[in-house]
Amino acid sequence: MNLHEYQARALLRHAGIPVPDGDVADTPAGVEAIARRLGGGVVVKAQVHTGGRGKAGGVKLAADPAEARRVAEQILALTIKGLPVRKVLVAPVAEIASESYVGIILDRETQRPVFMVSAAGGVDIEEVAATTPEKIVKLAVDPRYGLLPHEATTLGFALYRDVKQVRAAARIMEQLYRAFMESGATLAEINPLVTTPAGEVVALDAKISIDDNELERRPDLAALRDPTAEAPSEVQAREAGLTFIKLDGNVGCVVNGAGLSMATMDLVKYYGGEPANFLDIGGSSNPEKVVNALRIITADPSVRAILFNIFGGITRTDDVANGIVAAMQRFPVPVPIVIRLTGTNEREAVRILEAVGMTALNDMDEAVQQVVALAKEAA
Amino acid sequence: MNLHEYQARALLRHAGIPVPDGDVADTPAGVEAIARRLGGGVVVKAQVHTGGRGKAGGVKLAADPAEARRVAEQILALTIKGLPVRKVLVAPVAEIASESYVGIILDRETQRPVFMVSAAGGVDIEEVAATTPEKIVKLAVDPRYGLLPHEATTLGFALYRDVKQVRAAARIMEQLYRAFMESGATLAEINPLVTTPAGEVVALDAKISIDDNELERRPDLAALRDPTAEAPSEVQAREAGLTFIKLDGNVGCVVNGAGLSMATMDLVKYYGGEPANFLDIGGSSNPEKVVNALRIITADPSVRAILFNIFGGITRTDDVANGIVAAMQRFPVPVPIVIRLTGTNEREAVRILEAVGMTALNDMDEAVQQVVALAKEAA
Amino acid sequence: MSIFIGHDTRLVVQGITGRDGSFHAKQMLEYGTGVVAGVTPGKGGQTFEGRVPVFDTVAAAVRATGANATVIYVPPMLAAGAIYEAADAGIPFIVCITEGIPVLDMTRVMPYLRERGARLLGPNCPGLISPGQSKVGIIPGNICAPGRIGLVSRSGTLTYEVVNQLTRHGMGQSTCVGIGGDPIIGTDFIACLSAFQADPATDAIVMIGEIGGTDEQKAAEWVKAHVTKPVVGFIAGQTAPPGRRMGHAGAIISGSSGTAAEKMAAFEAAGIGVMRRPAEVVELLRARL
Amino acid sequence: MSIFIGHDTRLVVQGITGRDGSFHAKQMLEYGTGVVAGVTPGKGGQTFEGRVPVFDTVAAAVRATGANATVIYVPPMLAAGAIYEAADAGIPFIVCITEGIPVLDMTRVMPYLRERGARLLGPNCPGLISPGQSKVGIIPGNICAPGRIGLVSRSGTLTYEVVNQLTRHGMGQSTCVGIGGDPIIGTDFIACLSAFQADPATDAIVMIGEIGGTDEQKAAEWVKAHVTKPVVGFIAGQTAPPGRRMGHAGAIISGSSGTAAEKMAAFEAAGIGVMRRPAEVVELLRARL
Repeated sequence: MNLHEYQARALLRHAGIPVPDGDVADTPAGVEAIARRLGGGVVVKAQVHTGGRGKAGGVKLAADPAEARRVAEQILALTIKGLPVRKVLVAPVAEIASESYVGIILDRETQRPVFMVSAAGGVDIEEVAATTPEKIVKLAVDPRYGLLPHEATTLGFALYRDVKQVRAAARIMEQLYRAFMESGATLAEINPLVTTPAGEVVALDAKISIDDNELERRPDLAALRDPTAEAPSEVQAREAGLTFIKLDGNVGCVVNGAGLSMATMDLVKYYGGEPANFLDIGGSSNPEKVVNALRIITADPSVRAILFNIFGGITRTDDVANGIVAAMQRFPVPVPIVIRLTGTNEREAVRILEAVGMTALNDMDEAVQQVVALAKEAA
Repeated sequence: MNLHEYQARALLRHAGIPVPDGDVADTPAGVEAIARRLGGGVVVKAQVHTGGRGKAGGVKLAADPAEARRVAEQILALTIKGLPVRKVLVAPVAEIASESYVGIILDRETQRPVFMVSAAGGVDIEEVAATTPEKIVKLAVDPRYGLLPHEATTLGFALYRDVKQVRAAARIMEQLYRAFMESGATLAEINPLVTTPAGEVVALDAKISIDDNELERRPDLAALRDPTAEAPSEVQAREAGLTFIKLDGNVGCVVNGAGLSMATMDLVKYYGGEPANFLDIGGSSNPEKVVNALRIITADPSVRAILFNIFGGITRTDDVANGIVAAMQRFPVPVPIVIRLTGTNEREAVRILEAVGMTALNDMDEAVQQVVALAKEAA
Repeated sequence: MSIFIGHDTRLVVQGITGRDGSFHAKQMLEYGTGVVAGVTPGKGGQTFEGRVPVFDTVAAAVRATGANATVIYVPPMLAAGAIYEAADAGIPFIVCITEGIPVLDMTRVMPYLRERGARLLGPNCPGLISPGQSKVGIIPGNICAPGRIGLVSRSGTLTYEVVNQLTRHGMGQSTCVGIGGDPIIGTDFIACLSAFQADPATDAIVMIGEIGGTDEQKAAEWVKAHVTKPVVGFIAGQTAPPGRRMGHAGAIISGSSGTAAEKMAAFEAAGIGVMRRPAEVVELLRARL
Repeated sequence: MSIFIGHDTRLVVQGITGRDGSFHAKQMLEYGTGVVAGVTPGKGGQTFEGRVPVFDTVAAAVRATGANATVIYVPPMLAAGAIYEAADAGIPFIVCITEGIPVLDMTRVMPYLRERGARLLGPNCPGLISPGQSKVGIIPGNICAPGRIGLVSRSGTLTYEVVNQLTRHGMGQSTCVGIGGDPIIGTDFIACLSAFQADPATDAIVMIGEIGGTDEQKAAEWVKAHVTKPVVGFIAGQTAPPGRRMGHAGAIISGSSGTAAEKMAAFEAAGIGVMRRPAEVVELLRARL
């Protein structure tokens, strides 16, 4: 789960990291009020979960409250990469002497949180990593000991020469590490970490991603989720316990398991079709999940045919069959359905489907070829 | 630093451990008010840093607020093992179904915090340890991982059979461990941990000792120190950076280093004297420390002679000599002083002393024999 | 023979009285797995299915039964604790089926396991099966057959799909291992490839990977350097859009690395036969055996 | 020869620009110790006493000078961090003089050191000296003389007292080690006894203990089992009242164990010559050599 910049700033500030003043608003009037309180020039930044906000016109400077209101009107009317801007962050324009990058990512290889810091900050860090990797200092933290004082100091020396700034940066590293661990993050970035002309070290922009698996035990973090920032169908799917991602094709897919779901999409493509979605009903299925899955997919007007690809293991194929039958009784399914199922309780499943005049295939390639053909006919 | 029972209870409660209601008071009227608020029978307990409060009359039951006031009057008039009772804890009389012992000590051998739990609680745990050690379950916690869930559960099973009580106890173990670590403790005990007739698991009495070395970075803990609960001379010594313990003899001792201090006391005894105190001026001496040391020792009317035994390493013996001279100029020292010093700046020290007509010895045995003889003469 | 498990596996089931645990414990018993004990705190003293003793703690189970492996079916917030408990009880092989364990929990679990020399398979994995010998986890036994193909996969149901193809076409398996799709896992491709390479009962290896991370690329390099047996591989997620999470926490394409194309190229470069679709596994293997 | 340090010791001084650090660094230089580097964050690039380069980090000091030992003089709240830093930089022998380190800090430091195979002497110790070769810490060099007696002690100034007796009576020392009086220390009596037993330059051993804990009793057992050289010992605190803290955090008599009488009895039982007073060391040693 990605946090908005304003939420990430609040977490950092709570951890003790110096973050400039600023606040979030969802109306131009609100923006004007914040700008007036801050005084001087401000920056107004769209709060959407996507990169490239600046290029899309989602980040604008304003010299006074009236201008802040005007740019807020423009930004709040934007839709950036499909995401409508509903909130903006208003912060004072910072005076900057130097810009650095500080990030912690959860690294698969070392199996540890890894610091990445670079004195070449403020720009695209992936760019730095790709072209001048020697400018990035990495440090894997042993979570049994936490970030040790000398490690924080070493990271500070990677950014600054002045020992006061080194100490300030080391402190920020320790606070960022604590914020990362306490918020169950998989990513926590300060970009840029700046020095002001007065020599202060300040976090200008922040990005934090929370591990979705943390949310069950952390209602405080779960409450940070902003459902207005996501596609409604994905919100609906998550609430139904499904993993759903909308794609551009016309073949709706309902599959159990992430790997098989991806392989099914790949096979749709292989046989000349285009998947309309990724939809994983997960391990332990129940008929209601299948009903919800069909409801979400049939709501997509571009879907021309639907494929079920179920390999019964924990998932009982009869549960899935029952779900399909129940769905068709509750709401119209205006497109053809191809069902492939095999594995646990396969015979019961076939009987359930045949009782309502439906059939099931046993072979994945055959089913995919059939659904692709049906989608093409209907298109 | 030992906490009072009421302070330890507050720490446990802050950690989430179920602790019965109750409050502390320093007047009989205050006790009566608390007893009235609690309703029913109460127990009034002297808050002094010593064991055996019960035998000394420092713990009494009272059936109603009026009786609570009466027993509080008696207890607040007590002096237990030299410590005047200035505060009492008032708590409801608990109904008890079973009593257990739960403690964490910092163990020198495993170099870890070690849990000790026993279903044979409520009594003297040293007694249990000595006579039926098999009734104590020990578990060393790896501080890199903290108390792991299965370890807490195992400790819970050591106390109870009912799985709800096991879980409640496991939770208390986790909370106690956290309280132990967060308060920089060297000892944290719940004795007894009781079950009520309703099956609840509750901490009835608590004891926590804080590592003195934590206090520098933990002003919140340092503020828990109760100077009224200690001998004034020891408070004065601590504030002067000295380690001082009052003993029963008549030979005052001023030594640098804990080991040499103890060895000096031993030698006083060896030559037939009785040390009046342990006093370690520590490593880096300065003349002011020596002045304070002499002030504290001369305030003890039983002291008949004073021995300085200084082996100069970091301690500069000329600093010590200067301190002695300064002290004798500022206040009367009514007993003879024997000075043994050797090591760093020994010659300067001797010159300083000789300038005011004093002498110094070089040999420890000789100095001790001399001071013991002087003390006997004066006694 | 087989890798990691076999006839001598003496298995504990942690969470044996739970919904998933009891269902799969039955399946494993039916398959013939040596399930010697179950663990559910507070249910110690009970008997599961009339023949498996249940204990309050893993330590008690190990003391009483000499168990040498465990499989974990407990809720995600308790699963890391269950792994610690198993390792602390001295169990050398731990299979964790549970999905949804916070990844920061795993950063602390891994060094604990290393300090004790225990191997973890998973978490968020289907377990493993040595057909005809032992099944630990949730892979359906009926789709497998004894044989000489070793299979290792980051996926669950996709594995079944491939195993099913193999079995249908008479290619039995020595062991099928699902390593799980989480960002931090106990046993990676290389550990399994190494075990299959050393296993005299395995003639060829099937690897099933996914987009995200660089495990498959590293495994491919390892194959090139150390594996003499034929290897064929598949990568799921060729059509997945970059940067979107596809169910498995691990299946995220971050930056320029981790795409299916990149991984398939790494396979090619290592001489691994690349399957374009799951059903191709049979013909690719036949061509190499 | 000597134990732990010698002519080839290349020493870092952590906290070299501090009050204690600079004072003792000078003393060590004067004694002839191979002080190759100092460390104070922010003072990297400076030179101490015109000849010792100062670095910002221990890692930089080790890279530049090939240091193989370090001595720590930093304030107590920073001392654990300094130990971590030294171990992380690969220094195998770390002496921590600092007094007042919270003991919970040490519970985490110790496993870190073990994982890296580093030896810690202290904390809250006077360090050690191999007379005529190297001095690391604060033991005054002028009271020592080269010779063949090994001395190990939990105390500081009491050690000087005993060393002084030895030197005055012509009994030089191979190495004098102060292990420190804190509850958790890196190097215990047994480690030193073992090193002295193995050191061909040591003929006899003096042990100086204190009340509190059971280290001396365990050391006595170890002496009985493994030490063939003569050993004499002293216990400070015969007149200390039970349960009171005597300056050293370690010197607490808890329960029935840890009294001077008990420790002296353990010495007797192990054939260790028991000194009734410090000055007896000479005659007891003479009787055994």
